[in-house]
Amino acid sequence: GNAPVSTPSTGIPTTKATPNVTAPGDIMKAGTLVIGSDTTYTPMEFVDTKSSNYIGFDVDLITAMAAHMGLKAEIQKTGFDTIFDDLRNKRFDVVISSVTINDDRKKVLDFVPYFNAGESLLVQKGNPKNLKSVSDLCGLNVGVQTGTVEKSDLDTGSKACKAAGKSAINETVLQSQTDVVQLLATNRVVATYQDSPVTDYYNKINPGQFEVGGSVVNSAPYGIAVRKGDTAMLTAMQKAFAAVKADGTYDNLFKTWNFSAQQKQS
Amino acid sequence: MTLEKLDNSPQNASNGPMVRTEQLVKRFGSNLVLNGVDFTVDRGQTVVIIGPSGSGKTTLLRCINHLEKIDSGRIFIDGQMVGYREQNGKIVEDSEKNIARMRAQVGFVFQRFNLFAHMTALENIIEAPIHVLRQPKDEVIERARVLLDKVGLANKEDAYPHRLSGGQQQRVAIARALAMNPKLMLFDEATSALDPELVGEVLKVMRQLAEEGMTMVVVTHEMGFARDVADHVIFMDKAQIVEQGSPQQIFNEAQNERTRSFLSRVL
Amino acid sequence: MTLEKLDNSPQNASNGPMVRTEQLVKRFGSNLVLNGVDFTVDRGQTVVIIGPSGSGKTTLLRCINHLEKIDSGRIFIDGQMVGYREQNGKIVEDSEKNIARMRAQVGFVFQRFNLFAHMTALENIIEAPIHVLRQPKDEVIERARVLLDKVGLANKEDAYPHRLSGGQQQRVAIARALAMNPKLMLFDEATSALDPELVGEVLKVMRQLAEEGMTMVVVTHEMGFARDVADHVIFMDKAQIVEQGSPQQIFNEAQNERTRSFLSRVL
Amino acid sequence: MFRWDQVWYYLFQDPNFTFLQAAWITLWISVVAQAIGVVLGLILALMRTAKFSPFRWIAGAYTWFFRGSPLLVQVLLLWTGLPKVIPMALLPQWACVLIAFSLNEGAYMSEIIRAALGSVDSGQMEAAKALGMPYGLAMRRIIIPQAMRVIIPPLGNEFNNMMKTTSIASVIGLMELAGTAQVYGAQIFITFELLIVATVYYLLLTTIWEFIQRWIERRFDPGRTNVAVDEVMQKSFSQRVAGFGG
Amino acid sequence: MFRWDQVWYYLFQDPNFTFLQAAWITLWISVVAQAIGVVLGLILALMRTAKFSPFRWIAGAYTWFFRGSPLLVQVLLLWTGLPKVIPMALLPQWACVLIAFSLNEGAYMSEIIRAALGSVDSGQMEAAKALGMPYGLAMRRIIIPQAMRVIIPPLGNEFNNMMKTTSIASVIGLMELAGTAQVYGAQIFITFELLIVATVYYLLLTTIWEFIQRWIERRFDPGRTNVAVDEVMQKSFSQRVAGFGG
Ligand SMILES: Nc1ncnc2c1ncn2[C@@H]1O[C@H](COP(=O)(O)OP(=O)(O)OP(=O)(O)O)[C@@H](O)[C@H]1O
Ligand SMILES: Nc1ncnc2c1ncn2[C@@H]1O[C@H](COP(=O)(O)OP(=O)(O)OP(=O)(O)O)[C@@H](O)[C@H]1O
Ligand SMILES: [Mg+2]
Ligand SMILES: [Mg+2]
Repeated sequence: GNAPVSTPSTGIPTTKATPNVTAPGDIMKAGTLVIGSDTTYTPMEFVDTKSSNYIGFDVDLITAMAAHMGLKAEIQKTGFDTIFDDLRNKRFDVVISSVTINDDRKKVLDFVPYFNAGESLLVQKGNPKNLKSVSDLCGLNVGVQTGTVEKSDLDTGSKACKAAGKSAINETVLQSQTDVVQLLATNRVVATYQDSPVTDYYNKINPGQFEVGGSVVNSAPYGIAVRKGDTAMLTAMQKAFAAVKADGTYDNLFKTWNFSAQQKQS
Repeated sequence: MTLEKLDNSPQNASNGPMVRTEQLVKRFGSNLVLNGVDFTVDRGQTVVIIGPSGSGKTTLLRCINHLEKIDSGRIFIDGQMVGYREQNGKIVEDSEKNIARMRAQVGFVFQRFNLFAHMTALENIIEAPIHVLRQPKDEVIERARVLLDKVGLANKEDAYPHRLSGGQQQRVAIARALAMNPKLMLFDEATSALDPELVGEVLKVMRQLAEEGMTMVVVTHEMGFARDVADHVIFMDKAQIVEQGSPQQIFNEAQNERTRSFLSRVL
Repeated sequence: MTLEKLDNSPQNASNGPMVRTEQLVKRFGSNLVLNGVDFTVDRGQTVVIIGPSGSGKTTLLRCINHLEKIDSGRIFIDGQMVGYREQNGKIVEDSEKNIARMRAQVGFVFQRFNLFAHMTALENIIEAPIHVLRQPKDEVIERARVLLDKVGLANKEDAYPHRLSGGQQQRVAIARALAMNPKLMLFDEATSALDPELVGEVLKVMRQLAEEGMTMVVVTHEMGFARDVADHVIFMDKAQIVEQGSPQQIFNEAQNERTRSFLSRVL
Repeated sequence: MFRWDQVWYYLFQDPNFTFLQAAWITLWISVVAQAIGVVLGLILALMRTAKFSPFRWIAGAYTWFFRGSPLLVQVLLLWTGLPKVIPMALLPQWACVLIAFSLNEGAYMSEIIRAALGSVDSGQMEAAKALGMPYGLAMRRIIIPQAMRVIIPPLGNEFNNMMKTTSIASVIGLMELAGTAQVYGAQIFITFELLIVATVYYLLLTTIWEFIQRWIERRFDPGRTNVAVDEVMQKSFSQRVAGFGG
Repeated sequence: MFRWDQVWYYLFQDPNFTFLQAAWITLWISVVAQAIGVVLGLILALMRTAKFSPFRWIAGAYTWFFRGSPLLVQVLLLWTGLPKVIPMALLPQWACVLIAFSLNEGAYMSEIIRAALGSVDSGQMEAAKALGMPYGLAMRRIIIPQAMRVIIPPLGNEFNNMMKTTSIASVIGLMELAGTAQVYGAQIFITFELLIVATVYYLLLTTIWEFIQRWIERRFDPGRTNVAVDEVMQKSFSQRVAGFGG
C-alpha cells in the first residue's frame, strides 16, 4: 500500500554490551541518558514514521554508547535554535544533533568528535550549470539551512566572489533542511549546500531527481556536545565512544546507513 | 451614481392631486398592515393622520416614498407612479436611479431625526443638494444658512448632532429636507421623541411651513396641532382608514365608534 | 456580599418624616445642580416634583438613594443618615454594605425602566429578594406572581423585556421595586419614555399605590396626575425649590412668576 | 511532484493516528489556555477600571507587554530564559506553552472583556444598585451575564486563532499539528504535503468550533440585552439594506 | 550565561543596522498587507450582504478557508505549492508573503467591517435614501465614514498582530525581525538573545502604533455616530462604576 517510504532498518547494536563505562553518579542513579536532538535532520536523526521512534545514525550511535554505560537512551526533540541553551539549562545531559565542531562552539561547549561530515552541493540532474564548488556559485541562487557551517562557507565564498569582481552569491536561508531541498525542487535555486550525508541520503530515497555537484569538501567533524567543564561527562562519553568503536558497532552503523568509510572518525 | 439635472423647482407641477394611493396593500409576513388604503392629498394641503399604535400610519408614510415595497395597489406622486413602472403590460419595480430621483423630491422627517452623526448641522443640510442634485456648493451653503435661520438655529451651523437637543436636531432635520426644495413633506411623529417642552419649537416650524403652502402629510399624536393646522384629518385603525374629514368633523363630530373611543383616550 | 437578616417589614418605622433633606448641595464640575435644597416627605404622602428640564429633579431623586454623592448637606431616610456616617466627629462615606442595605429599602423606578435584559419578567422581580434579602425562593416567587397580577401582567411572567411594550416593562419595573417591600418609592419620569396610549396603564398602577398609602416621591411631566394624586407638589427651577404646596396652591394659585410661566407652557 | 499518496496515507490509513493525536494536543492546549485566558482577562479588565491606581498600572503594563511582544518570545522566555535565572525552574514543554499562551491570551481577552462590560447599558448597573445589590453581586448576576453576549463573537475569533497559533509550540518540540508535519515530513522531505494534512485538521477544528460558537451565541441570547446594543445587533446590515428597492 | 554583550551590540553598536533593516521589512509588509486587507475586507463584507447569492457563497467560502487554515500554510501554498502546479510561477519571497498576508487579512477584516457596518444605526441609511441618495453614494458618504469609528479599534488590534505575525515570513527566508534573530543567532547559538533584541523592536513598533491608533480614533470621532453606539461607547465602564460609593 501507501506505507511511508522504507528507511534503513535501525542499526541499534545487536551486541548486548556489558556496561564497562562509568557515567557521572547522578545519571547512573537515574538510569537514563537524556539526549537533546533536533530530529528533523535525516538521515542523522529523524522520526521513523512507521514506528514513531526516533532513528538515524546519531540516535543509533548514542543508544549504543549509553548501553555501554548501562543506561537507557532517551531522545528529547528540541529546536536547534535553543539546543545549547537547553543543554546548559540541564534539560538534557548531552546533545547529538549533527553539530559541526568549530572554534566558536568550542569556546562554550566540549565535544566528542564522532563523524567526519563533508559539505556537498545538490544540483539538478546532469548538473546543467556544471557547479563543482562554492566558487562556481557567484551570482547564482543557492539554498542553505540556518546556522550551518555551509551558511558560513557560502558567506565567505560570497565575499570572495565580490573580491574577484563577480556578483555575490544569492543565498536563501531557511530553518529546515527539508524546506531547503524544496527550493531546488521548485527551481527557486540552482543548488543547495548541505552536509554530505544529507545530500547522499536524499539522492538515495529520490533516485534520479538530483545529483551531487563536484565532490565532498571541507571535511569537518560532528561532535557530541557536553556542558563546558563537565569533565566527568566528557570522559564518560569519550570512553563510551571508544567502546562502540572497539566492539564493532561503529563500523556496523556505517554499513547500515550506507556512509562511506571516509567519514569515520579516527 | 448621482442624479444630474433634477428639476426640483415647483414649476413642473401638473394639476391633479399631489399624492394619490389606490387600494394600497402591505403585509409584513402574515401581518396585514395596510388593507386597501385609498387616499388623496391635494396641493398645498396639510393632511394629518392619527390613530392608535400599530394601525399602520408609519408604514403608509414609508410606502409613499418607497422606503417599503408594497404588495399591491398603486401610489402616485404628482401624477407619477412611485416605485414601479409598467413594462410590457406588467408592473415591475422601478430602477434604483428613478426611485432615488423620486425620493429627492419628497422630504421625509423621521421620529428619531436621523441626522448624519458625523456631520455638523450645516453639513447635514448641504450634503444631498451637493451630492444628489449636484448644485454648486456656494449657493447651497447660502441657502442652508437661510434655512437654519428660518428654523431658529442660525448660531448652530457648526454643532454636531450629539451637541444639539432633540428639538434642535429635529429642526435641523426639517431644514435638511427643505434644502432639497421638495414638492411634498412627510412627517412621522416628528415630535414624539422630544421632551414636552421641546415639542413647541418643532410644531412652530411645521405650522409655518403649512402656512407657506407646503404640501404636507403629518403623522402625529399632538391633537392640538392636528386641530389647528390640518386641512384634513385621517383616522386610521387596524390597517384601514376608518374615518376622515375636517378637524371639526373628526374631533367634534366623529361618526365612528372606534374614532370616538380613541379620541376619548388621547384628548 | 449579600445582606442577611434585612428587616424590610413596615414595623420598624419610627415617627419622624420618611425623607428629610437639609441644605443639599450637588455640583457636576462647576455646574451647581442642587443649590441648598431642604424638603420633607411625610409618611404615606405622595410628593410630586415638577419643573423645567435641567432643573435638578432627577439629580435630587438620585441623591436620595445615594446614586449620586452629594457635595454638602444631609439626607435622612426614616431618621437614618443616607450615604454617610459620622466618625470621630467627621462625616465619611458609609460602607458599601450599609449603602446597599439602605437602598434595599427604597424602590427606584427609572425613566428608561432598566429591566434586566437577560431575565424574564418574573426573574427580574425575584432576583433581589432572593440574592439581596436572602428570602426563600418559593415564597418570593409566590409574592412575585401576586405583584405581577396587581400590575396587570399575570400572563407575562415568562416574557423577556424586549418582548414587552414600554408600558408593560415599566409595570414590571414597579413590581420589581415593590417586591423588596420598600418603605419609600422614588419615580423618575416613569411615563415619559412611553407612547401616549401606554401612559395611562402605568399611572393607574402608581395611583393605586398612592391610595394604598405608599410613601412616594414622583418626578413627572403629567400635570393631570400631579393634580389628582399628589398630596404635595414641589416646583423646582435652576437647582432650587421655587415654590411648594398643595396641588390647588401650585396649579391654581401659584405665587411665583417662574412657576406660572412654566405651567402656562406645559398645561 | 506532490506526494498525494502521503497525504492520503496520513489522512486515512495511518495506523498510529499520528495527526489525530497531534490534533488532540492542539485542541487541549487551546481549550485550557483559552479558559485560563478568559479568567485572567476578566481580572485584568476589572483591575483596569479599579479605583486603586496601582491596579490600573499593573494591568496596563501587563497588557502592553503581552500584546506588544511576539508569543514565540514569551514561550522561549519560559523555556530558555527562566532556567537561566532560576536553574531549577525547568518547566516541561506543555507547561511553558500553556503558561505563555494563557498569559498572552489574558492580555487580549482583557481588552475584549473591557469593551464588552462597557457595552452593557449603564442603567443595568444603576438598577442593580438601586435594588441594594453590592458591586460584586451586581457584576456577577447582572453585568457579566449580559456582557457575555458581546464577548462571545470576538472570543470565538480568539479561539479560532489560538488553535492555529499553537504551531508556535513546535519551536520547543511539542508535537502539535504543525510540529508533527515538520518532524514527520523530514524523513522523506514531504513537510509541505504533511502541512496540507495538518491544514485539513485545522479546518476541521475551526469549522466545528464555528458551529459550537453559533450555538453558544444563541444560548446567550435569550432575552437580548439592552436596547442600545439591541438596535446595533439585532437588525443586521443585510436585512436593512435588503429593503432597498431597485 | 546570557550574552548581554550581544544584545547591547545589536541594539546600539551594530554598524550594519541589521535589526533596524529587519524592522523596516516587518513594517512595510505589515502596512501594505493591512492596507490591501482593508480594501479586500470591504469588498468581501459588501459581497456577504449582496442580494446575488453566488457573491455571498464565494465570500463565505473565502472567509472560511482563510480564517480556518494557518497563515503559514497559506504562505507555503504560494511559495512551494504554486510552482508545483505552474512551474513558471516563481513568486519572490516578498510577493508570497504580501499576497498571503493580504488575502488572509482580507478574511479577518471582512468580519470586522461587516460588524461595523451593522453597527451604524439603520436610520442613517433610511435618511440617506429618503434624501434621494443611491446605495453607493449613501455607503460612501454616510455609512462607511460612520462605520470607521467602530472599525478602528479592532483594526488596530489586527495591525498590532500583523506586525508580530510577519515572523512567519522567516519560514521562506524573508529576513524580517524574527528571521533575522534566527539566522544571526544560529551561528553562535545566541538566537534567544537576538529574539530579545527583536522584541525590543516589536515593542517599539507596537507602542508607536498604539499612539497613532489613539490619534486616528480621535480624528474619526468628530461628531460621534448614532445615539445607540454613543450610549455604548461614550460612557466607559470605568466612568460609570466609578460612581459607586463605598
Ligand atoms: N419592519 C417591520 N417588520 C415587521 N412588522 C412590522 C415592521 N414595521 C411595522 N410592522 C408592523 O406593522 C404594523 C403597523 O406598524 P406601524 O409602525 O405602521 O404602526 P403605527 O401606526 O406607525 O404605530 P405607532 O403609533 O406605534 O408608530 C405593526 O403591527 C407593526 O408591528
Ligand atoms: N452625570 C452628570 N454629569 C454632569 N452633569 C450632569 C449629570 N447629570 C446631570 N447633569 C446636569 O445637571 C443638571 C440637572 O440635571 P437633571 O437631570 O437633574 O435635571 P432634570 O430636572 O431631571 O431634567 P429633565 O427634566 O430633563 O430630566 C443639568 O444641567 C444636567 O446637564
Ligand atoms: Mg409609527
Ligand atoms: Mg430628569
